[in-house]
Amino acid sequence: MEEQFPMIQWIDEKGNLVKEIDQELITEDVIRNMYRNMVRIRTFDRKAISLQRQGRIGTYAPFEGQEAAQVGSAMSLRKTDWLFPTYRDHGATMTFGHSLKTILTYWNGRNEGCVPPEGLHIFPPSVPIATHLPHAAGAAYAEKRKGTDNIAVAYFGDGATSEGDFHEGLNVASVLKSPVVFFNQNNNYAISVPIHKQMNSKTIAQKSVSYDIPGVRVDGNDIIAVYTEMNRAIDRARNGEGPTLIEAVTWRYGAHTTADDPTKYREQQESEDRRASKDPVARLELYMKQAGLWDEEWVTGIKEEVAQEIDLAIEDMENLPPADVNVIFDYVFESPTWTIEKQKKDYVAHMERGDQ
Amino acid sequence: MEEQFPMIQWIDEKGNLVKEIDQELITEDVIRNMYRNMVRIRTFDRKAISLQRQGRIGTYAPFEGQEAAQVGSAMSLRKTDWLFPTYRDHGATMTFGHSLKTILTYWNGRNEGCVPPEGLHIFPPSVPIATHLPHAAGAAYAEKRKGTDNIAVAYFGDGATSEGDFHEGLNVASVLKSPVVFFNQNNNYAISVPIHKQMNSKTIAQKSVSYDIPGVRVDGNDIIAVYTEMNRAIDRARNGEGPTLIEAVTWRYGAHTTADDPTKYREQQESEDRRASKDPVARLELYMKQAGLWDEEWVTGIKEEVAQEIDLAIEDMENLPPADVNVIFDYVFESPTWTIEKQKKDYVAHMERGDQ
Amino acid sequence: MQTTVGTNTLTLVQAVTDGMRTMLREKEEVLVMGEDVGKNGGVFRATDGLQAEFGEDRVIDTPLSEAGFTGAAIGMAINGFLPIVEIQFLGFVYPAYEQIMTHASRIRARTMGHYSVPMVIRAPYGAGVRAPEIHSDSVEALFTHMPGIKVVCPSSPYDAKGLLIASIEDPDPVLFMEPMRNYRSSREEVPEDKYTVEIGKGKRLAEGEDVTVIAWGAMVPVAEKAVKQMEGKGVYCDLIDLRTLYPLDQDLIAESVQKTGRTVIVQEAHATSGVANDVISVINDTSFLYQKAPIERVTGFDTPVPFFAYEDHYLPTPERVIKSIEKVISF
Amino acid sequence: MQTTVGTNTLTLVQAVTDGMRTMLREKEEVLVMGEDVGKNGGVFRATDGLQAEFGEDRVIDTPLSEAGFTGAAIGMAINGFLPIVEIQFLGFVYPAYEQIMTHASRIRARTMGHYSVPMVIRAPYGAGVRAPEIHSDSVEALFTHMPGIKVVCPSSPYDAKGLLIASIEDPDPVLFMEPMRNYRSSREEVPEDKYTVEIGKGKRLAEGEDVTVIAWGAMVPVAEKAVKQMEGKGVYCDLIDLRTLYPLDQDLIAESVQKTGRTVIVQEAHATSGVANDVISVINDTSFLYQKAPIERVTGFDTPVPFFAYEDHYLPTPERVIKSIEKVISF
Ligand SMILES: Cc1ncc(C[n+]2csc(CCOP(=O)(O)OP(=O)(O)O)c2C)c(N)n1
Ligand SMILES: Cc1ncc(C[n+]2csc(CCOP(=O)(O)OP(=O)(O)O)c2C)c(N)n1
Ligand SMILES: [Mg+2]
Ligand SMILES: [Mg+2]
Repeated sequence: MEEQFPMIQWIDEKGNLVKEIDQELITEDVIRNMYRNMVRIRTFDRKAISLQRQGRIGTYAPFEGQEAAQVGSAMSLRKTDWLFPTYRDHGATMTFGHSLKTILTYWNGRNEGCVPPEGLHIFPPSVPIATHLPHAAGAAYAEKRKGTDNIAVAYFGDGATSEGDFHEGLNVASVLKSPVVFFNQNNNYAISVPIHKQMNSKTIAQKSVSYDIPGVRVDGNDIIAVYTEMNRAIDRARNGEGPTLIEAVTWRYGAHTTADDPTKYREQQESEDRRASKDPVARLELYMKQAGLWDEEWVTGIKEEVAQEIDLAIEDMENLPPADVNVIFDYVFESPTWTIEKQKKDYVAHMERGDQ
Repeated sequence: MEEQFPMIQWIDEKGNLVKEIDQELITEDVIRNMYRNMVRIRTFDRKAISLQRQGRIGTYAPFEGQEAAQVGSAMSLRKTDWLFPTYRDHGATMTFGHSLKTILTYWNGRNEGCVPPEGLHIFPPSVPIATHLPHAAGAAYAEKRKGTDNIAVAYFGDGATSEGDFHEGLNVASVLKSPVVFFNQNNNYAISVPIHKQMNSKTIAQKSVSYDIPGVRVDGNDIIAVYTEMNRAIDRARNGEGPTLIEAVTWRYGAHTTADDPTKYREQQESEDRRASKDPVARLELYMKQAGLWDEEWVTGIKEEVAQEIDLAIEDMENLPPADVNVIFDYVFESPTWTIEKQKKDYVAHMERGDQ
Repeated sequence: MQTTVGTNTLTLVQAVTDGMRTMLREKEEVLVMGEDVGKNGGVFRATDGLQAEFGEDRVIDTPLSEAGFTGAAIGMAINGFLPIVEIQFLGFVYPAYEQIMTHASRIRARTMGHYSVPMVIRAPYGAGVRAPEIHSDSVEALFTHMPGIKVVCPSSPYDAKGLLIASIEDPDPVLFMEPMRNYRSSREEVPEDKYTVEIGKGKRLAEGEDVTVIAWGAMVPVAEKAVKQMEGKGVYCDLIDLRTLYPLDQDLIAESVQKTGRTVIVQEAHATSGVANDVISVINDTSFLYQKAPIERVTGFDTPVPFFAYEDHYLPTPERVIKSIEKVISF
Repeated sequence: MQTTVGTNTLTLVQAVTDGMRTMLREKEEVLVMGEDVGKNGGVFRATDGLQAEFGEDRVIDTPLSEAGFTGAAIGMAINGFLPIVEIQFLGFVYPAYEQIMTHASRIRARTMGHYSVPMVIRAPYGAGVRAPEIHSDSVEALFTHMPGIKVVCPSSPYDAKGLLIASIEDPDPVLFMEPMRNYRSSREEVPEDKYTVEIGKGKRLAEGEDVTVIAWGAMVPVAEKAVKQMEGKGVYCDLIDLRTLYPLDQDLIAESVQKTGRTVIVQEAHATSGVANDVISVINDTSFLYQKAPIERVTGFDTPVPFFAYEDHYLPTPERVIKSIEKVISF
């Protein structure tokens, strides 16, 4: 199967092009944008970890190492498409246009963190693993039924492929010919469980065979490969050819979440080795240098820019009014049932008496 | 994928051998036994339908047309193996050694119908679709852990492949290298839903690719093919090589259950055409005639034998003492909780007062 | 202005079909999805004729995949459609439980109303029709304990159509439980046109001063028989059909119990953690001082719903209800 | 004959580990299975060190597949093994709900005892530890309404080990709920050796004549604080830790309520269809005439367990319990 689903690469670990780039798709602007987005999300990720350490947000799921997968895929979307992320895909959602402040608010345990910016179809992160794959199949089908050519993308990890909802989502999508891309980030671990204990198969792409849909395995640290293949899958979806499964092979350098200690289950040296040889940001840098697209000043500029943007978002998040108790009660139903009304009334009275 | 998973056949529709038979595996005795078992279960099936019509048993799920698949697979088992059937697989369980009386008792809505004969590992029919596939994976793994070379087989239909438990069962089995055979009877329908609305894939065998386990597609109406491939899969399992997925392509002639009206959703002419050209019992008959194994007297003999056996089983079932109310209460836990004890006491007192 | 309102004499299951047809006609966004709902018209014929009238795009035969199609319906619901999902029997809802529990019922709350799931999950439920095992579960309490979904359970054709239309129009998810045993057990005049029965409101089916008898779904005819028989003995009951199990009609329950002081609740489901206990808690909260006797529950046992040879033992009977009525009276 | 029984000072989560270790040592058939239970020792370290001691064959890292591994564990259990399955958080049990509801809990009844499922499902549950959404559900009532499974919920280290061992030795499936919030909140002397705490028995933690306060799991310390504070005001409560939620300890509840006549139940879960309502029904059935005031419930709301920024509002507090104690007293 590894022969049938070889890992597609455009840029090798030294930053060399191994295949002709599609110049129309991957313009210089696109490449600069890729780099900028990867730097932006990596900066955000590191900042978020430090916010968590300082107790300014709650448990946080970092994605460092997976930037090419997230940026490359999200940059391929149109603003009218749908994005169904997991807890680790805010690199993708912020690239798609999500608000940084909102993302931070999510990690601060507030419902405001689930509300996408006006006009953008971003679903709140799916915490129960793989459950959003059927949603993506359904939302995409709805677009088809409305006669648009919008598509949906569902993000999920290697571990997620073991859940029934992965299977049911792909099967239903394949039968409905939903315009959806199932974008898998195979980072080789589901918390502590390495992929060889997760599945017997050597690739995730081959799981497409069950549904007779295209399956693609890409080097998830090669953003050109991710972007190219994602664009192809999206084109197929827009053209009515149904779903695609993409496996982007990648790695998270850090912990599963800030509550996790990876040294319990793997040699962190491996992460360091991978960083040295396969880092997605460094790889694009190497390529850009070879291609004459590198400009130190520009790089310094974007680094400052994104740092500022992130600081501002943090400020905004921290300037939010305190969490409002009404949020618990007011959105369970469009109009509250008497049960909830009564519970709210009692509780608010209790709070007001100050005996809370 | 149809090329990758061609339909394996030994005997064609005219009863001609298309491949050399493994003489050691498929002895003349085995062939006679096959025929006898198929006649036996077909006779049972027809009788059960008429019992249902007469109100002597409840809703019944017939399997006529699927005899080669059920007999061929079940004959491949050893008495110490495990069998996990659905509601349609009592052709397999009776071939394996299940009691006819017990099977009828199951269709008469009684718990006694779930108890296998002493020493035989037959699970009660799984009604929630596909839920028993993980059980088979686990029971088989337990055999491996005990150091035996017993295996488990799980029976299931084409529709069952759409459930998450199909996927999770096969994945877990493949990871644990459980000695289990997943035996699919693809009869092209899940109640009224034809396979092309069930899945986008052209074969079920190809779903093995997801788990990197062998997948085999056999002509499920060719008992030699079923038996040969089932034996191979079982051998692999006994040898520690893990699970296999077998797709036996077949057809049910009749209704989904006696509560179903197939004319609502398909041309019954198609069933008649298939009976004329592909019937599993007729096909073996043709082959036996060519191979000089046919003996009218013997055939008449077995038909009488099985009819008698079935009549006896019906008598036994109908002679069972009436359903005992204690069965409701006495087996929920090994020792009843006070809740159940009290409910039982109250109810029995109520019955005894005759005001029930 | 005058309108002549026609009616049809329908069974409960026909009223359900009629409700769906009415809404499929009215709103392009309404979809019907599930196993065998298309050509076959459903294993109970509840969707009979709908695919022929509205096409394969609106009445969709899905794969055998409760989580998959319920999840897909959630995706359609957040994106403008109004799916009516059929779970073939309530006992097969469990594979979709995660989708309903963690998504359908929570998305509105999680997103502060940004997304919502205006979906109806229809499911025949209950014992008494000699169905094979697992086909007879009545597990409404698994959904009344699930914040964000309403639970509706009609007992009559008229209520079935009116409540189903109200459920389809409800902006939030509704579990719509259909008592199989009542599917064809009686007929009633049902308006041809569109009408709704309000979710959250019970209905008083008989009026009396002595005892409050509370039931829903398939237990309503059982309770009704008991109440009728008691009338012969000079005992008059308030008979309440709850119709909605979440939220309960607290006012109706309280009003009746404050009048009678004696309550019998008839529930098909297992005794422990059932909706009857919610009714008890409503009475505790609203009517403590009015109670003249302990509340009696006539329920299914804390055992799996038995195989059909035993199901008549499991199911509450008019006789068991009468025994309980007599008990609360003689207390 | 003399034995010196050693003890260790353990947290609740350590006591859970100790219970598993004890049984892994005693019985070759005991297995531990679940996500991250092996090398990682569990996300809460509940299985810390077990794989190192007992090997990969007995402490098994499974795929991310709650239905798959729970189903496989059922297969192992019917075939001679004693699996302890860890569900990483109770809020992720839903995908396994069908396996537990239609198989684990029913196989013995269906087969008249021919097959049985001596399995323990361990699951950390509850809010209050600032976990991300869905990680904080407390849905015991979904299992108390499931005939054929017992539901156990310790609140202290000593009970945790003793009840876990009793659960592993129980011939039937047990849902073993571990209050995350209590995992490391206190320590207690726990015997080194094997011992059991009987399933089905509650425990009186404080003795009083005025009010019965009933709690379980993470609500026990909350109730305890309230009870202590009330002592300062001269109000003395019977504080009952239910410890087992199915079957309830009817005798202990009745005995206490018949003494005090006033009851406060503290439940973390949503109000409607929760176990508190089962307690109310027990009181209704056993102690109607003894009641001097309506039973007060202090519970979570009928809302999804909120995101962690709001969870302190959702969770019952000693103050809310006190308010309810005062209410039943002044009634
Ligand atoms: C149904 C369910 N079970 C368990 C968990 C706990 N859990 C959270 S993340 C995770 C691992 C996911 O691994 P993978 O799909 O590879 O994604 P990654 O975290 O690597 O991005 C687990 C087991 C969960 N969130 N949902
Ligand atoms: C979880 C679940 N959903 C729905 C049903 C109702 N049902 C019973 S049989 C069946 C079709 C099964 O089709 P297939 O797997 O092809 O097996 P076959 O009946 O053809 O042998 C359905 C939908 C069920 N038993 N379990
Ligand atoms: Mg991963
Ligand atoms: Mg079939």
